[in-house]
Amino acid sequence: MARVGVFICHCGENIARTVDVAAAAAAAAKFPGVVYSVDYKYMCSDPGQQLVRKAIADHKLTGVVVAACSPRMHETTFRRAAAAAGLNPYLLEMANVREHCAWVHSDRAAATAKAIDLIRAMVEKVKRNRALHPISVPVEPTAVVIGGGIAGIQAALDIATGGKKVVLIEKSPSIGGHMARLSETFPTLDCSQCILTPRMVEVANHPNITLMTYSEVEAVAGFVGNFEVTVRRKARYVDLAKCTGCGECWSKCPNKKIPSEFDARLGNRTAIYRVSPQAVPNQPVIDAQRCLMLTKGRCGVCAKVCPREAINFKDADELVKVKAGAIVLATGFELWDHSAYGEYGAGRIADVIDGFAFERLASASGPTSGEIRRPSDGATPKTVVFVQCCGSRDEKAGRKYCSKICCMYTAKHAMLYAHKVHGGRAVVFYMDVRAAGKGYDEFVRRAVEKDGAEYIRGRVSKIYRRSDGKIIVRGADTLAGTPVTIEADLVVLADAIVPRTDAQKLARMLGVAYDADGFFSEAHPKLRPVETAVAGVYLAGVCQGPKDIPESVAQASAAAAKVLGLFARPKLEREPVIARVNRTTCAHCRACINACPYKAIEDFNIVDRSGKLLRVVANVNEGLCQGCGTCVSVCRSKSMDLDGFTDEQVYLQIATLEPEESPLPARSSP
Amino acid sequence: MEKIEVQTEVKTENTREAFDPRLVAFVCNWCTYAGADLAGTSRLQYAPNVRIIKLPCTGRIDPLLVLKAFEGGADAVLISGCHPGDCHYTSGNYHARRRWSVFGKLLAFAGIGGHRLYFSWVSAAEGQKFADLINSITKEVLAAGPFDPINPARRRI
Amino acid sequence: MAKYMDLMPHQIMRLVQIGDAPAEEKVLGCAALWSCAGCLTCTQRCPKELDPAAVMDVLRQMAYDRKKAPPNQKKVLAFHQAFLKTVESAGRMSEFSLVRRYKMASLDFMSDVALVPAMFARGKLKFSDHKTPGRKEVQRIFAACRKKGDR
Amino acid sequence: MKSIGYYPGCALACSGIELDLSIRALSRLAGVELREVEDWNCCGASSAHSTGHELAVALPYRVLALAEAQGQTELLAPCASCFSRLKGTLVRLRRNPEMLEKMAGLTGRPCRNSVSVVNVLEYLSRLLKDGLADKLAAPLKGVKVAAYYGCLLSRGEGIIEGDDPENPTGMEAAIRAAGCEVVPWNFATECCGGAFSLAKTEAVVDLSAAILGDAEKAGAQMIVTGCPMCHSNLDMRQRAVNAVGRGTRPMPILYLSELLGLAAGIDPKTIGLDRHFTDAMCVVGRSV
Repeated sequence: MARVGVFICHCGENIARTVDVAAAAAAAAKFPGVVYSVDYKYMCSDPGQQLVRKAIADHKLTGVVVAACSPRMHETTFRRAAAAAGLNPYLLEMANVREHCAWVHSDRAAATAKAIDLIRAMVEKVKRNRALHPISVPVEPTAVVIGGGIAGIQAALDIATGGKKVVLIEKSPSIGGHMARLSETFPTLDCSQCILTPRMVEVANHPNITLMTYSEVEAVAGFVGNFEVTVRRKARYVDLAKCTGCGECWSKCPNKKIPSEFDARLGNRTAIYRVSPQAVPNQPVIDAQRCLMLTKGRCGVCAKVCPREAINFKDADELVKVKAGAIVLATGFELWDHSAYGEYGAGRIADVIDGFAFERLASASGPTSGEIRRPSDGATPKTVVFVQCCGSRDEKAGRKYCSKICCMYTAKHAMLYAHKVHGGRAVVFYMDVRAAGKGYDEFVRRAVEKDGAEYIRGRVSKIYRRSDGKIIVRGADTLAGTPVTIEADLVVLADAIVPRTDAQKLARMLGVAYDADGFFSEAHPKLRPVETAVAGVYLAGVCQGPKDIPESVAQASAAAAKVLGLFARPKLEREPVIARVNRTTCAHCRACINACPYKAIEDFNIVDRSGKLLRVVANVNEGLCQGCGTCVSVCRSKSMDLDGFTDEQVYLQIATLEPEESPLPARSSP
Repeated sequence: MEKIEVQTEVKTENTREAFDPRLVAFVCNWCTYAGADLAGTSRLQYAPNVRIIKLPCTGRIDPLLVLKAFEGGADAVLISGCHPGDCHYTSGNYHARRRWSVFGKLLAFAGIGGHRLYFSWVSAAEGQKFADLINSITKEVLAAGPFDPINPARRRI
Repeated sequence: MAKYMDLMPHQIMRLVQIGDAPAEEKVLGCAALWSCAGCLTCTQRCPKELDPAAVMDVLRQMAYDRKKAPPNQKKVLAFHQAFLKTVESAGRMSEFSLVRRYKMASLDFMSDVALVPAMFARGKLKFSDHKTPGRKEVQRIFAACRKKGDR
Repeated sequence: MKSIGYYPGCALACSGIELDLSIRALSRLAGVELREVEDWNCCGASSAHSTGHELAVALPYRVLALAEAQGQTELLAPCASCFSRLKGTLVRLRRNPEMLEKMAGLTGRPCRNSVSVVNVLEYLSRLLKDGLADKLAAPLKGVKVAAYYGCLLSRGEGIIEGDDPENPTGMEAAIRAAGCEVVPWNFATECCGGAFSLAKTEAVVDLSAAILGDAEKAGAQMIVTGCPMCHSNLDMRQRAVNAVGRGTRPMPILYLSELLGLAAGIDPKTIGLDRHFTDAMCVVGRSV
């Protein structure tokens, strides 16, 4: 038989002013199963908690209802008090008579009646509460960081320096990401590679970091503390253990005219190549689609010249399984392809380029050694037009958001151009200049005032190439209210930042949510900006939304701190609110398996002693289940229930709506 | 037959005078429960006719719970959770939305339509919206009369 | 056609947003409304997915009803009136009547006269009106629309 | 396709007669009967929608209602302006059933809005697909063509479907089928000034000059269009373009249907090639 104690708090005057707490306590005392009922001025105070603890012991309570504030406020407090008195903490419930009653009503009689109702409902619920125990999960203290750009590098270094193991997975043959392609960085104009390459080398040399380049995540299983990540190590055809990166092979490779992705296709590379001279690891990779040996079966020059016999044409993809306790997503971004803008030449005009191409033109290590020369004929452009918001803030193009960094890098481009081409004319078309950040607006003003960039507020309506090679840019000057036409030699489009095309695939693998634009969703936009709704998966950098370098680095360090916090204890404890299957009635219709947002429900084979399969039923993985209860309502055979919120508990709460003292009158028969 | 109809009508009239509508709100723990808390901390006043039943997620709200609520004496049922895209559990509210768009029609077909079943999104920041919602539903239910008017004794306080 | 406009399409949209009496005066009295060829480029390019071309149509109709078109646009007005007059009387447009009416209204007698014999020679201009049997019905439609406009 | 409803529109009777002639000739060749809407009226063109909202809907509505009453399901409107008005009305009425009702009252002709409207590019592409392509016996080998769409065959939400409004390609297959080469150029969707030919001649001359100039620079030997307004502006106004000192060499302006007619070996005079202001007979090596 249940022995429930009811504790009603005055909360000073907060509750007692509107609710007649003494009357409520008296009413509660009469509820079936209630053996103790009391009201007190401050139930959360030490003496108040003492009152609860003592009553549990004295009256051998099997359930407790505290009628006070919101459980979001003090449920933990009172559950701890119950546990101290030897009662399972999950046998305590709170009736919210402050936020949901005393504070929102003024009629004392009505509020008191409602408070009594709320207490009655909780008493009925608590009678059916079961003792629950927090779920304890062991933690594998290794982090997987996906993406080796500046965000991934920062996260990996911070975690590794914190003393935990890191596996850094990068899709391309080298880490460094987009930042390695930049010439200078705003607003200080320091050289991007100069600040980045030491970090890249540090990653390669760090004893706690295992670097997996030219590798992609194939599958993710498991849950917080116990992920298993399957990584596809793509065939590199170069044995990293033997290769010294001496360069014999790529200097002799006969296939020299392959557009370099790193140089935004403005320069060339060979079929066996390093991404860049600063690549980490500094060994080459063979492009299997372009290599004559791998495509046509003849050549093999690289193998012949290699002094270390590091070339292996028989290399094949390899699947590697990595065990990890936490995952940091740092997959970054790519630029939107402006060829969808027919009015800007549909990507067919060679001298209409994107921001990265301009970075490579301006970079001392780029294809023009830092001289600004236009792609079509190598001439030095006398007039350059920069177009901001190309694909960003354009509902027509499907993107409402601001890409955030374009205003800054366009100002930087205009500035670099002015420094490199004296007497050149830089024209910037903009919708708004958004330069919020330390030293940012000053930087843009410098581009205008010191380096003479012409800023025109308005959109560009058409870009085309005239037969004499001039690029004609027509647009509006909305401040002057006139159409403008600029005869340019080079046009740089600030293409929108978009998530990696395969990012959504990765998100679905992990169960991480993403927004309408494809950026990964954080658990809370204000208070949990680096966590995802999936426990143990964290976000760093632009994969979560457009960011500049310092913001990406800050978020990466924050993610690393979260990972280190998670790894600080060998075991995890979780709320025991999870779903439970009744295996005798489960018909294995798989509705719950399909509905579960966490992939926490799996098939379970019931076998007899000889191992013969008797039946398949659903099974809830306690580590994965987050306790949403969606499976409970989709279950056709009512075989699923949610601990802490069982059907029975809710039915009993509902049943209290009908006060027992007003029995239904017999219905007159017609 | 005629006699019974007349009787029913008279009783309905009577109950309407003493009618104190009972509204059951099934809310999720993360958005609407917190929104109701915010209404409290902001001291927004609303009709005392609502009884909130907290569940982790709107995805947990089984149609049977709603039927039980009507059976148990509710004159209207409100289901409210996180806005689309904001679900704490990623997609529970989408399950709920799909469920109610179908179940609502079924209920209406069974005669429990109109001012009986409500579905809304109230975020943790929308205390005012919660208070307004409860007030407007209470008003509508008051106008619509008690659920199951054949059984007038049901709601006499 | 933007370069022939006294107000740019975006300025017209802004004035519509403002919507007070001076803005209305300015918008309905501008020449730009009568320089819009209805090419739909503005609607196609608008990053906010608005439909400035439709807004221009409505404004032009308002300006027409309230007789706000500026004097320097009378040729455009004369053209539209000549066009509609021709259609109203015959049910269909025919170039000769249209040009005749247009020239009477616009007092622009001399331009393009040289083209007339060449057009006849090529069968691109006919003296006879292009009368359709249902022109009475078309006239009724014109009358009905006119009546609604008056209201 | 055995037959299709036909709405020639006013321009095709006079100033755009080549379009009418060539469409009829090609249809004959392809064995498609053009069933002209009886008692059709003018669609109102830009004059109606510049001056009165209801008139702009009522005139095309009557045409749609007539076509429907005459048992037609598909209506070919070769004139780009007529097409834009008819299809625009159709789309608007589909979105606004109240308007449909109102129009029925105003015109005294009820209509279910069941007729679909086809433009000249769609029609010719279908003819080609349905076997006309095999009948193009006299292809114009290697002639360089600039495909000019203008406004009303490239833009219009819900009106032009299935092509990129900024970078349309709907004409290209047909031009290639005729044996010609499509040159890339910049002004395929620029406006020529449309109906302002009379009232703002200087603007039309200015815009036409830019279009003609870019086509010439791109190496085009002719411009192919589908719109009678574009055609008359570019064809008839070349003399005026010359007069303001922006002339090009004479640029034949052909309707797409004329080009296909020539490729099919139809006599140039049958399709009206001799009626152009700027000599087009030179395309087939004959003088006017």
